[in-house]
Amino acid sequence: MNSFPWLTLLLIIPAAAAVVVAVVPRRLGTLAKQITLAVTLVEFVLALLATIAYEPARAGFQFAQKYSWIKQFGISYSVGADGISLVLILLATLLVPIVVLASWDEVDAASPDGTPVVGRRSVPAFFALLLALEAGMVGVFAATDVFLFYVFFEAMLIPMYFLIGSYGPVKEQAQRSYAAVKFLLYSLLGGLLMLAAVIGLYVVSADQLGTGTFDFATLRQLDITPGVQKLLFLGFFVAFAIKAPLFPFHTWLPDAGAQSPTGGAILLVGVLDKVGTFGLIRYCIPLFPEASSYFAPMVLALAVIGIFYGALLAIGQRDMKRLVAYTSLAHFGFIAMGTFALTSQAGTGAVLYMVNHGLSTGLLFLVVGFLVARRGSRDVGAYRGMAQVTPTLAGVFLIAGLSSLALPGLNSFVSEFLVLAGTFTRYRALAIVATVGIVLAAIYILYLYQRTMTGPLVSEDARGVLDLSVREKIVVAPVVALIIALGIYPKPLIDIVRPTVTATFEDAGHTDPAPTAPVNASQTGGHS
Amino acid sequence: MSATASAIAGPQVLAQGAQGTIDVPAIQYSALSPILIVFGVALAGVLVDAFVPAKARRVIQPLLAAAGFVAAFVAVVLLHARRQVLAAGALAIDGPTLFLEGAILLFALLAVLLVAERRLDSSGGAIVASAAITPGSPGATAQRSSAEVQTEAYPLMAFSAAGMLLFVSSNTLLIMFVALEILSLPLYLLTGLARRRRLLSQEAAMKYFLLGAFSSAFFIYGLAFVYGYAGSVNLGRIADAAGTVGANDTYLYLGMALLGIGLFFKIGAVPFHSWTPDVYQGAPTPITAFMAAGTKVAAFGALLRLFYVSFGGLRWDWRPIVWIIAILTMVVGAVLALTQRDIKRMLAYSAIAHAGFLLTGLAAANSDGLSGSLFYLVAYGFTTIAAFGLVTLVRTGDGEASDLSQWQGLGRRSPVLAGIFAFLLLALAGIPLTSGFTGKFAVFEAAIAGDATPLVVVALVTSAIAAFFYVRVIVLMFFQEPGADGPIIVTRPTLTYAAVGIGAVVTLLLGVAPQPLLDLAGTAATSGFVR
Amino acid sequence: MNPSNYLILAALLFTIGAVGVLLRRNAIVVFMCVELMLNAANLTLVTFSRINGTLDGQIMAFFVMVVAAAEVVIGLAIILTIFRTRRSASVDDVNLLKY
Amino acid sequence: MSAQILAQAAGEITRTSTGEAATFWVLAPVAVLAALGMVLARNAVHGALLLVTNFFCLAVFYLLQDAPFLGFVQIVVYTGAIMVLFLFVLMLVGVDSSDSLVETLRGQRVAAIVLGVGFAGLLVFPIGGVINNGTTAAGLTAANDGGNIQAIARLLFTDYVLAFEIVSALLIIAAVGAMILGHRERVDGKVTQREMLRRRFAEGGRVTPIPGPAVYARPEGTRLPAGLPGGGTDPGAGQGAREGCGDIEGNGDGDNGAGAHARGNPRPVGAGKGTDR
Repeated sequence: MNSFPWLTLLLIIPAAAAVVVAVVPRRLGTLAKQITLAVTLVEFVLALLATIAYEPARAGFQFAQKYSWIKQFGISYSVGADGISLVLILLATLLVPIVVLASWDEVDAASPDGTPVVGRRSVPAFFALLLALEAGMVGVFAATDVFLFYVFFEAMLIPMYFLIGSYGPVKEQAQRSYAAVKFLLYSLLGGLLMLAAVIGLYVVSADQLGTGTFDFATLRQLDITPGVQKLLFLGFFVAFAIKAPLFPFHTWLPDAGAQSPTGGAILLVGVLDKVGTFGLIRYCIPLFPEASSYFAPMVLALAVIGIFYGALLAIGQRDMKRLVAYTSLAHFGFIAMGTFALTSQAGTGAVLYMVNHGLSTGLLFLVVGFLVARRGSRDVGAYRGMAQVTPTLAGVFLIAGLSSLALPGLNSFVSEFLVLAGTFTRYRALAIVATVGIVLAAIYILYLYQRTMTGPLVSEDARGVLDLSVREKIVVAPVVALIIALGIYPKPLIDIVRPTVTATFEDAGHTDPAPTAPVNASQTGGHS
Repeated sequence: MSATASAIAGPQVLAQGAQGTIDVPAIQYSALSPILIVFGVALAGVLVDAFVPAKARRVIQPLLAAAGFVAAFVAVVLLHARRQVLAAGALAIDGPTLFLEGAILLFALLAVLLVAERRLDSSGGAIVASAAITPGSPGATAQRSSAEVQTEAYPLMAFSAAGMLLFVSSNTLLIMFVALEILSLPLYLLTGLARRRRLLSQEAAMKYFLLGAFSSAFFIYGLAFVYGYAGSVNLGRIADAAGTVGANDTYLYLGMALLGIGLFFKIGAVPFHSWTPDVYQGAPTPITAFMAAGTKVAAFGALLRLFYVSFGGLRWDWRPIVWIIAILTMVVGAVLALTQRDIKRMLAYSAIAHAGFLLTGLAAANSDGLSGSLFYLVAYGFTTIAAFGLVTLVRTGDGEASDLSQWQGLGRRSPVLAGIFAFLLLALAGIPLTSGFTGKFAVFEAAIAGDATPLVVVALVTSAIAAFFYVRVIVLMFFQEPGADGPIIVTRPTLTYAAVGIGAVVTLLLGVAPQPLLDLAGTAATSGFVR
Repeated sequence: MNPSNYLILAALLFTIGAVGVLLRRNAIVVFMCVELMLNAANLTLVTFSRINGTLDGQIMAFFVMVVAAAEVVIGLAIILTIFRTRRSASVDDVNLLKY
Repeated sequence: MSAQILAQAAGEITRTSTGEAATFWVLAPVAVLAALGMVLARNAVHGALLLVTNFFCLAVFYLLQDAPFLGFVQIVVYTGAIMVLFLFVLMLVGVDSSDSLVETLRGQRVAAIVLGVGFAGLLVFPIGGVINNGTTAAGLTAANDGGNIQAIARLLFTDYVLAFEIVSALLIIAAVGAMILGHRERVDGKVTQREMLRRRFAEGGRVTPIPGPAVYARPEGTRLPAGLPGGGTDPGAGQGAREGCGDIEGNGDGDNGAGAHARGNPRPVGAGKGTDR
């Protein structure tokens, strides 16, 4: 099965579908939706099949394909999957059909007061953008050529930019375009710094090998002097830190999160931002091992600051979408910490965290989106006591929240625990401090839940608010199921991720410190 | 022997002349064919203008010009393997020359399509009906909607294109100077031929002319010094002279600096850029497109040839200066573009910033830099022609909607057009999968390999700044409501659509599958300049 | 006297012309300043021709004159149109492009 | 100035000669002063004349430097043709188009002068340095052997033949350009005398000719409004005439021709300024 072009297929299908959907006439919006849903479901099944075909024990990239693209610069179209990228592709392909269903009525619906919900209502365009985004996401995870990665990295921005700018809340035109522009410029700036580093890497490879290359596997073998490593590392790191986002580079996220349509926000925070953390573990650490060790304390400091900063801001937030965006900032702190603790356990935890965060935050955004669609406001104050009228919604909200605060038994717990435990073996104090962040997470989540769902109903007209519709239930069901399932039995994921992470760190020369505390695998449900 | 003496000894001298016959050097006309064809078309155009009735002229002239450019392009293709110096060392036919000649001809062809467009509104084209009618006089309003067109524009374009072809293939500074004038003089005239906003157009022509003449004075003064230094203006011999030790370097450096000023003027590098926005704004937009693409290619071609061939041995002396100018150009272009409210001015400042990026390739001073610059020039040319072509399509009742506020909500009214423009802007900003990105990549890669990393970092930062104003236009078009008096888009301007479409498709192709052109530029660059 | 003195004279003339271009606002005067610059370049060429002992400099000076003649025709024609406009339309001080 | 004698003097010397030196030191200041005067002259015509002076000096220098052909071309083409063209345009534009010396950009003048001085220093000092190095001139005696014009011609038709050929393009461009900007194609055929008369009467403007110069035209027939058949006066008739007379009154200082001009030129002509037209 390994010669089957899984990844190329995964790439081409949404890209082609995007073109098809884009030319669907405006009045046939439903057709566009149906095509999109079908394609994304097929895509998910394909990704699932690919995961089954994947052999975790084998080292290196699987399903690899390589065709020369721009010979002049040694650029090739080369894709391949390892454990890390595979689970992220799976996450992306899972979330997209959910987003499609969740956005089913959002694009052409009207808000309670009769004004259209979104700025521009070309339904086919919206779904074409979603599909283009999916292609970009698959590409960015599947690329094994640094240049190709960069291309997808940048190309992904454009559909997201239009999703935010064109399909955000209609009444907030100024803020919407502000958010879109901010998002694009931040990302572009990061991307350009990365471009400088990418070109630098190419020049170094040309110096060492005679002909320059962008092939990831080849670049890994390079012996780069520490000084150059640091510069190149910073180029990549800043780009990823903006994307992830890590603490000082995060200011675009709340705006973008708040102004995106619900589906856009899920994909933005759930998958797109993972590109940043993915890049850290996939590119920064293997390519620049010495520089990563050198900068690890700095990154860890930023990560911890991010954990607290995000949590504190989330507590004080009244805008629900912004609130969820800030919680993500804290979560990304955990992921970065797990990555730069440079132990295989924390690394595995970080990768798992990416998936779990995608699920839990995705669900949070979904629920918030449902609420906003019902009441037309993102303000927390508009929702007191909603549990009385929308019990199912409240229940889902609770599950999402609990998953977000890493309640044992739910998915996030496993990853957060792995991250903390892995970090502990190397940086004890840090791990302990970070644990306090969990407490803060409990505060902002429960406080949010309390303010929106419990207590007396906010007003009488809220009594008419409907509970989740069948479509909405179908949307949330798989996510809820996965949140619970992965909390109880995370082994399949860990099995896929762990060997890759271990190999990554070992290749880069970061051996795990000798176990000083018995915090290894036993509590985590067991892994190989 | 003095003049008097020769006058006295007149018969004798004649006898001497008879005995020492002049050997006219062999001019390999076949190798000159692209240039000759374009000159021929220009002359034919002048004749057509003189003898053919006005109505037929309007059809014949564009056809003639287009056919000429196509024929010349075919000639370039047929010559592709030629590498020689001809006409007594006056011209060089080599890889970079042929590459740039091909590019210039294609741009000229696209520009002819834009100029020939007559369906834009009732006025029938961007070129004035009669340039001699004074704006504000009774005939001026009538000519706005007149079917007449100053068809001399086509032969002038052909002359200008011929000048560009000569410019990139000149192997002596003198030919370069003459070519500079041949390409410039028609452009000065063409700038003043806008159908609407005559006053603006005329002022732009005057400004362009005065500053152009000013800059060519610098060029010729620099030529004088280089001649004084090397005793010749042949590029190869200058290089030879520059290679010898102990020669009088002062003249060389003065000459190099002054020649540089002349050429930097033409490419619109800071601090010699001030004409660019005004001229781009005032000129008829199709001419602006021609100018933006063609002049840039030609001037850069000459600049590259001069600095690689003649001053190649002195690169350690000129590189710092080029660095400074490149940085200034990028920064000033990008920053001033932010403040523009007029779309053509904005594109003009963007052109300035792009000149800066191109200079990065020159600063690399290696073969990769050369091939990168060649590629970049082609990529930029197509994008910019398409962009200006698109600008002609967005109109109000009173000509082009040049003010940015009028572009508001364009994405709502005509999504395809706005989409293409957004794509072109993204290409100018250098987003991957567009030609702009590949071009920038090629140039920056060469620059880093050529130890110009700081320059590349500045270039990337300015790219980010520049991205801001491109994105701002996209925001205007897509994320804002159209104004009450929004622009009207013309329904079926076939020729403009063709030009814009070709430009956009090439922009995409060079972003997705740039390899063939990169190969072409690569072979052109590695075969190098002949002397 | 060293023939190179001509070069200094030419440099002075060139500079005067260049400063004139920057100083003056009357298009015709500006253009005359450009002509002065061209002539300074010509003087330099002729002098170098003598110093180098080759006639190429003179030839080039000749070409400069031819080119200048063509340039003058075009330039004065353009300038004339502007002046005509200003006269008849009385937009004397409208300087649309901020020369 | 006798160019021939100077040229003869030039022929006899190669590098240094008192004759040449004397001529140079006399004419170089003249050239510089003329150039400065051209830049500084308020009146463009004066500037043009000073430039002519400068070009004459240059022509002499060419003659001195073994370039008789160029020297004469300079006089014929530059001073003769080009500068006359300049003067022609100046006259066409109006001699009073003196520059306003008001700065539009503040500090621009100072900046330009500083820049100029700096630039001059940048040029002059290196060149001066080279002179002190003791450059020797090879001289053109050998090259001019057989006649300057003949030698130039030989070079022109061998090494520079391509430049010579393509320069013709410039001349065509110039001709075409001048024609575009100057020539207005007559769309509706030539207007005959009869039509012109018809039009004049149809427009109902002034029918009689404007009074010639030196005629004080106060009691002019058309100035008084015409009587209409039904009694009363025609308010439109004589309108233009009144305007014309108004100008004449304004220029009452003896410049009677201004009245005729003023019809074509709506700008009010101030009494002081009007005198020199």
